[in-house]
Amino acid sequence: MVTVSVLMVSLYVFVLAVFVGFEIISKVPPLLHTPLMSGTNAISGISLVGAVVAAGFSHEIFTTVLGMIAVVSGTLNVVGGYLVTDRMLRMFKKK
Amino acid sequence: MVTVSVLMVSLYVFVLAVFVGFEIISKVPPLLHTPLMSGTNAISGISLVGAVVAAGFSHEIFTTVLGMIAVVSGTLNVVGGYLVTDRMLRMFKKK
Amino acid sequence: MPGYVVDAIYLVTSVLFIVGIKMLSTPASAMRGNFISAIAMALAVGTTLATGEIVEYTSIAIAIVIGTVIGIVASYIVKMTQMPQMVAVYNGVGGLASCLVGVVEFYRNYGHLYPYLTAMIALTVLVGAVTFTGSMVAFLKLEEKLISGQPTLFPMQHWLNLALIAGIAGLGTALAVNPAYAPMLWILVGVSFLLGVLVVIPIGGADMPVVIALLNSYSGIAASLAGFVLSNNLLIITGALVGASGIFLSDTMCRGMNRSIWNVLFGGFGYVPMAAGGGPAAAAGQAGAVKSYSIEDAVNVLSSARSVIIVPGYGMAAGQAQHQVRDLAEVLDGMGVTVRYGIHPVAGRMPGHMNVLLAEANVPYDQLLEMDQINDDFKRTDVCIVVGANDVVNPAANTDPSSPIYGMPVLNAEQAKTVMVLKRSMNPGFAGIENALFLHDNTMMLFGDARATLTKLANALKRQ
Amino acid sequence: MPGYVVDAIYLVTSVLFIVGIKMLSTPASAMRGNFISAIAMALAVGTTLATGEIVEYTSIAIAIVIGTVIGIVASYIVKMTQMPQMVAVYNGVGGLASCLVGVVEFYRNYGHLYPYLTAMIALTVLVGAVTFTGSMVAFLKLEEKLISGQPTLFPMQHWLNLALIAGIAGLGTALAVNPAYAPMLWILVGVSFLLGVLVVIPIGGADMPVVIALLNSYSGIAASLAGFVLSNNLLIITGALVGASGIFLSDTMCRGMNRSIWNVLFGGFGYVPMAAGGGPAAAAGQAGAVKSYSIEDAVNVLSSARSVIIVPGYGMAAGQAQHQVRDLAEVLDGMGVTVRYGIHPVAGRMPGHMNVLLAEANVPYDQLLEMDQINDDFKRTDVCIVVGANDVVNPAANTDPSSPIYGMPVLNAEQAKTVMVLKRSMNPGFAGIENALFLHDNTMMLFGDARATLTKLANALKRQ
Ligand SMILES: NC(=O)c1ccc[n+]([C@@H]2O[C@H](COP(=O)([O-])OP(=O)(O)OC[C@H]3O[C@@H](n4cnc5c(N)ncnc54)[C@H](OP(=O)(O)O)[C@@H]3O)[C@@H](O)[C@H]2O)c1
Ligand SMILES: NC(=O)c1ccc[n+]([C@@H]2O[C@H](COP(=O)([O-])OP(=O)(O)OC[C@H]3O[C@@H](n4cnc5c(N)ncnc54)[C@H](OP(=O)(O)O)[C@@H]3O)[C@@H](O)[C@H]2O)c1
Repeated sequence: MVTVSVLMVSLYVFVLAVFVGFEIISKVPPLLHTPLMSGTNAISGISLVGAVVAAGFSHEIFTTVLGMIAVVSGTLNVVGGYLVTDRMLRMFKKK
Repeated sequence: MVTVSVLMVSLYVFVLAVFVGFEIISKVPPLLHTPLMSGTNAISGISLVGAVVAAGFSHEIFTTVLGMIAVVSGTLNVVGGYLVTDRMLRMFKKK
Repeated sequence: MPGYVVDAIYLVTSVLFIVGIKMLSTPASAMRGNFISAIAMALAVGTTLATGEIVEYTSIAIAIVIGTVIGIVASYIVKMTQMPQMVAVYNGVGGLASCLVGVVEFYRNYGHLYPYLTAMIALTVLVGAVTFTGSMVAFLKLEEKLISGQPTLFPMQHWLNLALIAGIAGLGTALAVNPAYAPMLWILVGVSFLLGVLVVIPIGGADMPVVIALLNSYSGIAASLAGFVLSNNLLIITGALVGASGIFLSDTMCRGMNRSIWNVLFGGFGYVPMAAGGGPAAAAGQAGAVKSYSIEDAVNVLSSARSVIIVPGYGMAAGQAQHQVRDLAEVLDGMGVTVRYGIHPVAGRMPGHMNVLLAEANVPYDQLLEMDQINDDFKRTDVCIVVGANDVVNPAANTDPSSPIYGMPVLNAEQAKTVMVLKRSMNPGFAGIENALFLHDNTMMLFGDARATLTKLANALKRQ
Repeated sequence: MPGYVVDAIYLVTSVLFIVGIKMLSTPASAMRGNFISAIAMALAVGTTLATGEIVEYTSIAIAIVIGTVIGIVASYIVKMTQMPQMVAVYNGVGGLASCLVGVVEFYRNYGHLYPYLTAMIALTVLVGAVTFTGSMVAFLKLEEKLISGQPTLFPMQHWLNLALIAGIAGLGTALAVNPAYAPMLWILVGVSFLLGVLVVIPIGGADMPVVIALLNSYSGIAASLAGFVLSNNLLIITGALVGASGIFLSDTMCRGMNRSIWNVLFGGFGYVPMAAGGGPAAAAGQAGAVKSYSIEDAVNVLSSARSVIIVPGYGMAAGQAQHQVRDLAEVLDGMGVTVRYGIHPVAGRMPGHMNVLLAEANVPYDQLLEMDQINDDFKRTDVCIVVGANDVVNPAANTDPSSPIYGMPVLNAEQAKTVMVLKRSMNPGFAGIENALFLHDNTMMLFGDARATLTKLANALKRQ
């Protein structure tokens, strides 16, 4: 039953993170909802971490290509997401 | 290094729980700070869970006595804490 | 690098992501928050590259360079009005990445797959694939390219979707029990792609922002599931944060529209055809009781005003009129008029839409007031200038229980001494309903494209 | 019960605790929240009893019965004014439980202790033991039994504490390296007990509420550490929640007092000797410029008032005058006067002190307004009745940069048309400083025990 206990640990982490997520995100004011959307969108590119492992674990051409597509996609999500959010946030100025 | 990885899992859970704790507790209004104090005080009696294991794992008299003291203490904390909080909260009425 | 060091760095990274998002809650700290989050991402990827699990760096380097170049270029050419589309595309590729991570993990563990792992892989592939194709359809619907914005409805649609879901569940179970047969995984991928398309096409283009927020949430959940596959807490935590954010934002939009998420997803609504021709005069004529005013009339009223509230709406975005709004506000300010903005939470087509556009036009954000902050002030205000807003100032939401938007909180524009409405015709807005505000005695309709009308107003005021 | 089922139930339990605490954030849901949290506790203990690790149930049953009986009796005889003491005692026993769990785990794993486990056990024992004796000292200081409330200071005190901490660190390390020698653990327990006493005795009785909140936090951390020892996520999560709560509350108090936590812990301050004798007249005489008024004067002013704000303070708690406050408010209400309460966040001696006492006296909580809600209304108010409050209405906090409380947010009582101050003498409050409010022209001092004065006021008004 080692796999079930792995699942349980992951579940604890997941459930707590969901609580943290809802609490911190519900504090973001409507003023910043668009940057919030694009900022968290950039963060969802975290699967890049998995993609890097996928692309780099072997010399087998098939999985390497799949991995590379994953890395390109993930990088695009991350780089584009952060830059666009930054561009947007730069525009918010106080008088 | 199995022990270090156990520590790491515990640390993840701890850190996330601390975030959850601060976020939810900072939303409690001053009106309810005393019940918050006594309510979380009751919850800190959760070590009763550990105490029960301590008191019940063997027939050895020495550890059983120590465990029993722990169970009495933990139970007192839990039962007293919840009852006093409940008594306090019952007093809060709307017009 | 030993595993526990990687775990420790990942923990720090998770905390940095949390702190980064927390800092998005004030405009003063938001830019630093986004930066911290980007640092966390770099740290996460860098650490992963250094774990020692990786034997092949060239392909990774090439892929990262390609992704980075496209990302940089895209982020600088996109217009602020295209944000929803942009987010849709990024969501989609993020989902694709998670989906492929699932597929590769299947091959990587081939031979020693156990049911839990295979089940998690199947889930990752499913959610990632649906996110990918769903987001692409949403993108095309918003651009009105290839796919029309109109809801594409056909008979037995929901039954077909149900059948696909049942098929996916069957495939997943079969794989979990006997993971030897790899083509089954590819069938799963294909069916999931199809499902992503089918769940989004029946939804109207106007409802896409809600769908995009929801797909944002899915892309987070896909990342989280990839974390379950890899037993990687960083992915689990970060994915969960994104998942919570997407759900929060789609919920905010649904509340603002006074509809349930189920109505958005399965209602087949949400397409408002664009006002095709007709022209202001004609449209105004049709409406009968409506009084159309000239720029001079408006200038006369504004010259004696002491306080003005500007209420922008989707029309400001559609007409790209944010800079002209700012110009008019500055002219008024120069005349000693107090100018503030009243921003409805769902004005425009995505959460915070108006704020971003006005920020782009250099309007200081402390002049942008939320509904709750400003709603009591309309009655003490001389002129409310409604720039391309419609539903968010519809008094029926407060007064007419038979209206579909009854109960939705709206801005009390009608309480101002004079209300000026800048729009092109009497056409309805997103909700497709009449707005009695336009017929009120204290309302002056200024028909025409918002940008043109605003420019004329500002020039006329300057000439005085 | 298989381990994963236990884990799953513990996860549900953790979520219930979180939900329970979240529900403490509105008075309408707080009682249910506390109930859910209690259910979670019962579920946690019940599940643990059913895990199969336990061979000896009789002793557990006896212990639970004893603890329950004491808990029930104690919770019904305690007075609301004794809450800080009560919380101190419960904290203490909670810490003792964690400490003993650590000790027993040492014996249970004796023979296969490894450094990580032993180190965690040592930490649990340390924090649990400090919580226990620290809380007991705090309790005795508050009751002024055995130990005086005065800070007990002696030379080299901080050095002694540092030496003890170094000793504990040494013992812990030695144990972790070579856990064979059990008496070392007992030395650790003893030294930790001593440390708990020594860190609390130099702190004045009046600062005890801060110390108690901090010890509440420690008791949570001790439970969390016990969770590290037992690899029990439920203990880790729940302990962390309590830890966060205690730190939040002590921080709230420190901010309210305009002091840092370091100043509280190491400053050796915080003892204000009780006003011993003297009597109102004498005290009033000493002060010279102070004008003492009669009940009749006060009744005259109140008869023509339209709006009243009551500001309670520690004196209301000390004089047990909450019921008389309510009586007076009802008489005024019967006369058509609008009565509200202005509650300062650190009025009294613990967070939320005034709210609990007034709730006990059946004052509806919607009349209890927070400082931010009511501070702008004082200037539109006819009479402000200050019942045993002092520091929280001291205008020096706003005006006098040399005052130790300068910068602390206070209630603007002095802005009311007339301020009535009910206290026994000109003695200072907690902060030990003068209050210029008492000398203002619009201030009427009504000397005497708050309870007596309030009763007289209510009776005189009723007679009219
Ligand atoms: N913000 C979100 O997150 C979100 C997401 C999904 C849905 N929604 C929905 O979108 C709606 C937003 O309300 P809203 O008041 O901002 O917009 P609206 O009700 O959709 O009305 C926009 C108005 O702008 C006018 N307009 C369009 N182009 C124009 C131009 N170039 N110049 C001048 N006027 C122009 C249109 O009238 P003419 O054609 O006569 O010019 C139209 O009546 C709400 O119903 C909301 O529920 C919002
Ligand atoms: N709430 C918390 O969490 C907390 C925690 C720690 C410290 N503190 C500190 O405690 C203080 C609270 O301020 P506060 O204004 O509530 O109280 P205070 O400043 O301590 O003043 C209380 C006043 O009540 C009077 N009093 C005592 N017994 C009385 C009786 N029987 N009848 C009438 N009056 C009586 C005293 O004057 P006489 O002796 O002349 O009657 C005294 O001046 C602040 O300095 C705060 O920083 C608060």
